[in-house]
Amino acid sequence: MVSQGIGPTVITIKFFSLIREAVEVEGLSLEWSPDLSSVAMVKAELSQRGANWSDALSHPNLIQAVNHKVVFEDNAVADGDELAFFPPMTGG
Amino acid sequence: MVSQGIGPTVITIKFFSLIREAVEVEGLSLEWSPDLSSVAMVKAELSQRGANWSDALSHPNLIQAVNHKVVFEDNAVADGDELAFFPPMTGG
Amino acid sequence: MTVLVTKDSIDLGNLYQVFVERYPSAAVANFAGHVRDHGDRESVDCLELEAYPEMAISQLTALGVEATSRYGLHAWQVVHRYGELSVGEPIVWVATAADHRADAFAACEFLMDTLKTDAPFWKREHSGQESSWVKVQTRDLERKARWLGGSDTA
Amino acid sequence: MTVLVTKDSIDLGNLYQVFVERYPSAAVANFAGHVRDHGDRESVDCLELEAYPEMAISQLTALGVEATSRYGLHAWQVVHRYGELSVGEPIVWVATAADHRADAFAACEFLMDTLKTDAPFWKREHSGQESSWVKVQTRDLERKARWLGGSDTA
Repeated sequence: MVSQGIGPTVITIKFFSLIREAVEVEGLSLEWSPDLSSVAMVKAELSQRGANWSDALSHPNLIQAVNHKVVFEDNAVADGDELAFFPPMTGG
Repeated sequence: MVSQGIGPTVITIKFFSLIREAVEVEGLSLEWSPDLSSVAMVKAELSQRGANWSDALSHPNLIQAVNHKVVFEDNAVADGDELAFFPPMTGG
Repeated sequence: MTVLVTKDSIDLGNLYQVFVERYPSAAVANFAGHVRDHGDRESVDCLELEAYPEMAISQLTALGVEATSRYGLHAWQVVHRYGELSVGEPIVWVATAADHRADAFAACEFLMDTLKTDAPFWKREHSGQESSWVKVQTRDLERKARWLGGSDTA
Repeated sequence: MTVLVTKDSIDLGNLYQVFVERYPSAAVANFAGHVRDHGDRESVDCLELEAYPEMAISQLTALGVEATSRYGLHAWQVVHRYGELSVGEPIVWVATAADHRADAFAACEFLMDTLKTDAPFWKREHSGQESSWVKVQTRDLERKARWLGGSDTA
């Protein structure tokens, strides 16, 4: 399922802060398919990797971004998109 | 009446902006006496110097200061005080 | 106008000088935020700022465009550090230039209040052997909420 | 903390650098006002700023003390020019340092809004052969009035 290739048939996923620590990886790529056509579907897929993944991705304050914009779970995910999962931001 | 000496028996008076232009002098000193023991009394005395003086000192927005603080006309004036007359400030 | 997201240290005097020379305007406001020696933890030795730099640039640019449209800015600049920062070091610098000071001030506060919760940075405080992620402060959420209604300068 | 009333030109970058190094604080806000190329007159070649320097120092110091008491400042600085100024030159620079940005911003705006009407400076605009004294702006009186009720940061 995990693809090392960076190309038009994959989506890139990044994790930050608490979420990155929980899933123990900074990012990964998935081969895109119609089964991964929304953020919720990507979360469901990733949550099958273990309790640490499902716990992290059901974090009550989880924020999700597609192509650098914060979105809701029902946002579409297309070929080549970059997703990110992280807790509330604390910059400045 | 005008004293050139700077000492404990005089009051110093300064004029700025429009008021300075009207009275055609930057400042002067007066020998202090009980007849000059309020701002109003100093204004009355100065207003006798001519129409340009009485007009300037009855300017509707005239501001008066004693020892670098804005005051009302009934403020006391004592030996050694510094008075100033000017229009509304426009700094910054 | 300009967004810089960087691991390098910031020279505030130089940033300011370049900004005012480049964008001559009647009113120039700016703000610098520095690492505190206390936070969620009683004492903080240093701060680790994790970033999502590509998204940070995109978000900060969007906030600058919004500030420009709300307040008619001539220019604006946001510089944000990430990586390891010592106590006292500048984390963030925001500058705004406008015709009138009310607009320059309001835009500068708008940028600071919104970037705190909308730009992808995460602070981790280190104190001796211990460290923890900084929690979002209610105060910051409240200050951001002030701007959601529109271009009110309150 | 520091008031400077001067005929000399101001080096903003240097002022800022010295201020942040001297008074390390979490939140530092500042504002610079520059000579506009227009004003009461359609075009302005240069500005003449008359001053009552001794009273200006006393008034600006009093405003700084008031800002410190309202907003718990760690430090503040006001620099005000007088004499002949060209278009684009800085007239006034105000900096404030506090623990939190809301206080630093509010104090900086408080100082700017009050010094405009309470510090003894008078602007005269020159345009070609003509010149005239600048009138007090209603906007400035209104902005000052915001602060008369107490420590409201609105």
